Amino acid sequence: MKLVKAIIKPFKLDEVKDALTEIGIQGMTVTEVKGFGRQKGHKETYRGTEYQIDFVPKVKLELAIADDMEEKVIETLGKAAKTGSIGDGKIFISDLNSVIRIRTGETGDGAL
Amino acid sequence: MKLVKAIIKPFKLDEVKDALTEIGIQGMTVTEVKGFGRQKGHKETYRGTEYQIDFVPKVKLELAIADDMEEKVIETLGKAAKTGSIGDGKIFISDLNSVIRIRTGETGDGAL
Amino acid sequence: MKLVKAIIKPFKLDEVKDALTEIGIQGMTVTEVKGFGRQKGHKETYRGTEYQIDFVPKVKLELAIADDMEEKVIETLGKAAKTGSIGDGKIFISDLNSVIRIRTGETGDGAL
Amino acid sequence: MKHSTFSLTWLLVVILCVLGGAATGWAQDGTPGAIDTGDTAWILVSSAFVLCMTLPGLALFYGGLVRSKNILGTLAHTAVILCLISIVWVLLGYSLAFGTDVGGVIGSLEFLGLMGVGQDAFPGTGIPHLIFMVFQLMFAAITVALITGSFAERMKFTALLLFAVLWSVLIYSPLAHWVWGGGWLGEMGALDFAGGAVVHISSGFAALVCALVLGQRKGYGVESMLPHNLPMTVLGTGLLWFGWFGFNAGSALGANGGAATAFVATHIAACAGGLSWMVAEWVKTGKPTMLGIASGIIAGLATITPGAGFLSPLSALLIGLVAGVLCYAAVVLKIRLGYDDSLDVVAIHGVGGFTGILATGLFASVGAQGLFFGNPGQFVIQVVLAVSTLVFVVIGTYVILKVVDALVGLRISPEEEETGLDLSQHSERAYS
Amino acid sequence: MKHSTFSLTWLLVVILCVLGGAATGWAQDGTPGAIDTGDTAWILVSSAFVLCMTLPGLALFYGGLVRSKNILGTLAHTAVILCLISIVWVLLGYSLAFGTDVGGVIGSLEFLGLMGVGQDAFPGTGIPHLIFMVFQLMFAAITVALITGSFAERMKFTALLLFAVLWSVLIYSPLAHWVWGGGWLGEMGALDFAGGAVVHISSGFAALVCALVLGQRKGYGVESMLPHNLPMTVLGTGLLWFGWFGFNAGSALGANGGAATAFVATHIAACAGGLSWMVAEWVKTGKPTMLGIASGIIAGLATITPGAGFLSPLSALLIGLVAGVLCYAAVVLKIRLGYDDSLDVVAIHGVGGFTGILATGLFASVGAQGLFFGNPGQFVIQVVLAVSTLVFVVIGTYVILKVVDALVGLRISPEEEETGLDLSQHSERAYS
Amino acid sequence: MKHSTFSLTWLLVVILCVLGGAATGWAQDGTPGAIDTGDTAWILVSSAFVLCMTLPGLALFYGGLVRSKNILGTLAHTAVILCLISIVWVLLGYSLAFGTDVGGVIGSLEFLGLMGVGQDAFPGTGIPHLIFMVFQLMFAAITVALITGSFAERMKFTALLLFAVLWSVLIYSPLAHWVWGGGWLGEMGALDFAGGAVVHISSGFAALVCALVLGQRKGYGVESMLPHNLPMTVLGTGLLWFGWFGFNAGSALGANGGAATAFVATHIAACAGGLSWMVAEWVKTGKPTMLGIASGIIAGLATITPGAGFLSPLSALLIGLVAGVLCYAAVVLKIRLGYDDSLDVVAIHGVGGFTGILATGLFASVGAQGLFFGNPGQFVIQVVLAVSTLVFVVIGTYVILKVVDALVGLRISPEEEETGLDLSQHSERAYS
Ligand SMILES: Nc1ncnc2c1ncn2[C@@H]1O[C@H](COP(=O)(O)OP(=O)(O)O)[C@@H](O)[C@H]1O
Ligand SMILES: Nc1ncnc2c1ncn2[C@@H]1O[C@H](COP(=O)(O)OP(=O)(O)O)[C@@H](O)[C@H]1O
Ligand SMILES: Nc1ncnc2c1ncn2[C@@H]1O[C@H](COP(=O)(O)OP(=O)(O)O)[C@@H](O)[C@H]1O
Repeated sequence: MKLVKAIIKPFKLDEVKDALTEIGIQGMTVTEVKGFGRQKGHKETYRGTEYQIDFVPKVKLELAIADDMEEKVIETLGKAAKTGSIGDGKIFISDLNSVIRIRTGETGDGAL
Repeated sequence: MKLVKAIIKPFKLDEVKDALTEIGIQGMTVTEVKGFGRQKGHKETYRGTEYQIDFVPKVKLELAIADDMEEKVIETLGKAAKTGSIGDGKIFISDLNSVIRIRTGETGDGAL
Repeated sequence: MKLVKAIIKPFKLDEVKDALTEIGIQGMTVTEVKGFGRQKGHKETYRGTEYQIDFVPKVKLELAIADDMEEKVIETLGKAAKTGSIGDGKIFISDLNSVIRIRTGETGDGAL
Repeated sequence: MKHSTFSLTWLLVVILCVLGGAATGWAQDGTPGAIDTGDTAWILVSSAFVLCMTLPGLALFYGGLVRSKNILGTLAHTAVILCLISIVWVLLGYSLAFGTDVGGVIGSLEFLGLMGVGQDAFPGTGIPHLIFMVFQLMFAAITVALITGSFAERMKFTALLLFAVLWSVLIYSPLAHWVWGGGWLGEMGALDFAGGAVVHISSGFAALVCALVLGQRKGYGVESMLPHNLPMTVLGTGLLWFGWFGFNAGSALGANGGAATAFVATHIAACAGGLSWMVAEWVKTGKPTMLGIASGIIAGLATITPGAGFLSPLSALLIGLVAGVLCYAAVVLKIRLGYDDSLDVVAIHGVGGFTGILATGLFASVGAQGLFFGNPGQFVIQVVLAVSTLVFVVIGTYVILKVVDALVGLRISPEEEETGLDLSQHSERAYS
Repeated sequence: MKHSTFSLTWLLVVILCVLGGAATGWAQDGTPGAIDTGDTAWILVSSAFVLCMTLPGLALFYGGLVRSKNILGTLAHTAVILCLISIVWVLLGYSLAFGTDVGGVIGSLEFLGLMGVGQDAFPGTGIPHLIFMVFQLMFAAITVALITGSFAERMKFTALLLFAVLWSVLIYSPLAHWVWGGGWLGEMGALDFAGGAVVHISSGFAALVCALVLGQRKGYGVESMLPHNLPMTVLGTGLLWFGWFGFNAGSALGANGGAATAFVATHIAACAGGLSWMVAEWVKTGKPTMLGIASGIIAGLATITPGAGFLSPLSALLIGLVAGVLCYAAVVLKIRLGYDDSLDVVAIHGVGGFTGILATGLFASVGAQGLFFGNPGQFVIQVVLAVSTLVFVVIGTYVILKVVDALVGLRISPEEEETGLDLSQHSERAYS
Repeated sequence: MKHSTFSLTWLLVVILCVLGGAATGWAQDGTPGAIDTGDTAWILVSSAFVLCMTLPGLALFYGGLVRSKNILGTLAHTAVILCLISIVWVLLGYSLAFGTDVGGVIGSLEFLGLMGVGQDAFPGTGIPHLIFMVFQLMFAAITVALITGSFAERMKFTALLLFAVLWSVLIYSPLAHWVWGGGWLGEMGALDFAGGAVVHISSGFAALVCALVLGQRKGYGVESMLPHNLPMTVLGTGLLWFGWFGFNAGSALGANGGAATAFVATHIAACAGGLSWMVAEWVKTGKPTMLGIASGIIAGLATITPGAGFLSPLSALLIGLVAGVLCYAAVVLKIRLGYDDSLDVVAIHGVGGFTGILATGLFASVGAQGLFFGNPGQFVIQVVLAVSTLVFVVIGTYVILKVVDALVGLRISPEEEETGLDLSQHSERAYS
């Protein structure tokens, strides 16, 4: 099994979720994060001082998937999350040894 | 070493933490996340419109553990986090190459 | 490629970010987390009751890096995040199969 | 649609005319009495101040103390009670409380639907009857709202509505009549300047019964139930304090020396209560807390309420100091006893009101005399006032709760409790 | 620097003297008239209350409903309008509205820069002219601020400033003159106690035009645009309600029976509106919501405004009940029609104000008679008032928006909209 | 326990009687004087308004600007000062300020514990002495609270308590006496309508000394110290503005033309200050900010305070415009100079108050004349007033801080500062 992590733009979340659901993904976990990268941050003013804020709000998706879904997930996710402008984010893939569904104790692909 | 991630119900956090402490786990890291899965979300009403919210509040635990603790941790965690109803969450296990304790520079199991 | 996760003290974030930027790291993702470990939490009082709070606010950094950066990153990160007092945090390293930049579809080290 | 609405309202008007006997009574109530513009200005303002105490004041004070999943439900308790009890008061409650006395126990139905309540001066004052009515209305509303703190985070919304209406009509109106409306307690000479018994003992001990009958919140004593937003509670405290000047000094029913005395006593007791609770907590737990200061302020205010117009500044100081320590002790005691009065209505309003009624019997020195100023009889009367209020309220509240439980059930289900009031009762989330 | 500042201000003084003809007019306006301290106290307070309605009241009511990236921009709309329109009113607007009538349509320039507006009693009242002026100023400010709810989350800040000034001078001042300043509508006998037409129809239908001209927010109907902080909106509701007593009962311009009538009607309608909106929503969607109660309260308040001083309590009850249901229906209708009146200004203030003006023509019974009390002519006048206000406002607002669009552009760019007003317009973030 | 409490309080009463000479003085102070109900209503309200300025107003204004780990500590500063200084004022401070003048420098001890302060009219007014006292009390409390902004996020709680008491007794009371209580500055003809010197110069320059003596916050200039909740600050701004009408127009001590003049000047200056700060910032940094508008409003209010009752509307406009720009410039200057006046008390209250005192000497035209209205002597007096206040406050504050430092230490430890006031001083967290 694989663990796919994707950092995406927050307003793309619903679109990505729907696209993934369509290809059969039934579960994922979402975290609000701050990203640092090529995309510029913004300036903030506070009583005469200006601050440069480098971090940009992003959303992180984590999906555990079966090995054979990898390609499809990456393609779908990449397409749905893309706007073409800087800061669209990344997808990271790594191996997952095992998965357990807490409720039933099931393991393996059936637990996803 | 292994990295154990668990997505659990938020109100189970204390119970799970206590159970893990009892079997000798001395550290973990906790993140508030939103889960999407089989567990239904809820409806929200806003001045005459209804919204279906698919995401459910969850808590993510991350534990770096020595290899020989894997089974015990999974069992303990699974037991403490279980309510038996849908949405109890998952446990994901993957390999960890190394761990460093920042304060001392220690590595390996001793750094956990 | 490697995925480096570091749990650090929140007020060290800017220093760590600057140190990493200096050695050529161009991207990272940051999450606010709560840590449980050797560092004691604090007491809270609420109308005559005292609560022991075990969780301490921490910040989690995630960096995908090329293999040859591993040592340098660990050293730099470890140095910048260190205060020498308990609770400085940990660095976890694991393997990353692949990385994709959503905007361009690039993969591999070029996508970092 | 417009058309049918109008026919309907027209029909309703006719019905109301028949019901009321003289629907235009309000427009006709003759030449205005001797209205004093200064007194009227002050009671207009005071009425608005008491509104501000209730919403947003009390709503936020309570709201900050609950968990974030219950904040809207908690705000809704106060908001809906304010709306509902106001209407009940207009239609029925005011007449029961302030209609011509019937046998010392209840008011007549003469003011049903505010018939005959107009712009003329209310007897013995320089303010229009309507303003007297609406000032009293605000008291009726906040008293019921105060109780909600005891069953926070677990009461069914429908049960709340039913409970509020029954309690207001069956407990509050009679009580207000007994003390202020010409009933037996007032006739006996009982002193309750702005509602130590009518408002605070009554809500405080109703709260005790509610906490006992509804039982603890799921997870009480196990899960952490720390407040979700203490600055919100501090904001509520400030607005309560601000509004309380209308509550207490407004109870002089004019902008006069009595109002001045009450205003000063109110302020001093609030400050003293805040300080003494803070110190008591500091001594006991090693730290002074912001919530302790806020709680002490409210304790001081509740405790001074019945005596505000009768007390010298230094007596108010003493009473405030006692209030802070005593109410804090009551909170600590609650934890030992184990009942879940979630937001400490008993400890603050019940204990504070009770203490204040007795203290008035001891320290009254302005326009009335207490025991320490040579009038032991007053203290005895005050004991009767406090005890009879308490007994009446405890029994009455218990019966009402049992009726409501039988009719619609009091508590939400454990799953709903876990989800929180906001989503389970209102399909709303507070923050996003 | 100090020195040059002083020379500069000195220069300005001279300029102002020349401009104003008699710069010391304020200091010289003779022996004070018959000031009544009670009336004055009440209108001083009422003026402050209306400020409180606007900032923080309305600002927070609206602020809680937007997404967190737009909260400061939304607060800034109300805050800057309050500042800006106050100054415009002092320099020009008051004179246009309340200067000696010129042809039934506009006031003279006699009070330019408040020349001649001093401590003497305002004719027909016991309050200083300055206080009358500042009470009216608060109305002028809040009316413009109300409109901002319709174009929330997408208006350019510069466009807002320009729009506000033009709208206030070209729409509000004439309208206030027509109804209250000696203009044709007032002369015709139109009843608008505290601003059902001048404030609510005008802002409500200006809001409609704004929503249509600016168009929907980016992502409207697709993305979730749930409120970021409903407790903030509840707090705003409470402060609006509190302040509304000054708005309505203050419009009696004295602490008298009329103020009492208005105060009571205001309170009852707020409560009734809160309950009836809640019930309507409960029936339709299965849950009563906190925001529904809050919205109904505001609907009741807006609707009772024009009749507050002329209505019996039971008429107010009826009108409040109708208001809650009708305004809720208007919100539901809006969703079907698809225009993006972001915070429902049309449904609450437009529909509420319109309904209230007509209802006054039906139910007036205190100091004036409506259709149901034997005076059908009044209803006709009220229809003229409502319709002519609506027509004037719709056309005028449309023209002003087109001018502003041509000059500076109305909307921020899509990227700025995505970023939010706070960072794009103000380089600030609300929370960190 | 009940029993022993009573014996104890009884004992205290006796002690107080002995101490006070005539403990029942309050109840006995003879036949009431010529109380005017309208004036009394207004000052009752004004007193409550000033409370609202302080808590929740100022507390939230400051609270929103600190980091979230310090919010409760910041609120607690204002709350505890309000409680503590009120009691100090009642026991001692009022007498020092308003007791019969002793040598032009201090009041006698005749009003110790409010002995002899009763329901009779305060000389020269139509309001009860008690109300005059409590109105002044609110000023005493807020002045000390204002200072806390300069040492936010780093002062020890015990040090705060000690500092507040000493400063109030040794600085505020004498100063109030000098200007308002029959002391040398007032006798000289100094004009300070509502506290430009007594309140704003004093707190503003005390703040400067505090900032210098305590030193910068840990991480100042390195870490971001952005406000944690700007909507909270906007809410505070609104409540400050609202309450300021009581502060300034209440200082007329009656509901009269003077109050009207002050009310209007106050409002205009607030608006003008908000706009001019906004424009100044817009010009300098390219963006108008919400915090800039809010800060400018407060700057306008602080600056107009000393002249409010003496100024024409257009003078108020000018002064407000100057205030916004000047105070903004002072903030920018502070950043260059590098001292850490955390919430800009110096730039807003110090600079504003100083400017206002001088401006009063230039522009006074209602009931007094300034330089521009033919009375250059007044300007000289105002310079004396401003400078002597400043010198007295700077020296006094420095000495007090040194004493407090020696006794309990001024600052929390660096670790505590990192943890934040809330957990380190109060064992509480604001949000969960
Ligand atoms: N090496 C990295 N490790 C972890 N996260 C990264 C890395 N590089 C980028 N990110 C994340 O991806 C986001 C987008 O990256 P950025 O460089 O701004 O634009 P782009 O994705 O278009 O290359 C960043 O905000 C950050 O959250
Ligand atoms: N494939 C997945 N990848 C990542 N997280 C998942 C996945 N499936 C489920 N989750 C997480 O687990 C939570 C519980 O899953 P759900 O399907 O609702 O119930 P259950 O755990 O009983 O199967 C989800 O809310 C989500 O956070
Ligand atoms: N085994 C672990 N797995 C995951 N996170 C851990 C683990 N041990 C510690 N941490 C994280 O590291 C933080 C610091 O650890 P702690 O034991 O307090 O001090 P130190 O880093 O000095 O050993 C913890 O708050 C927690 O977030």
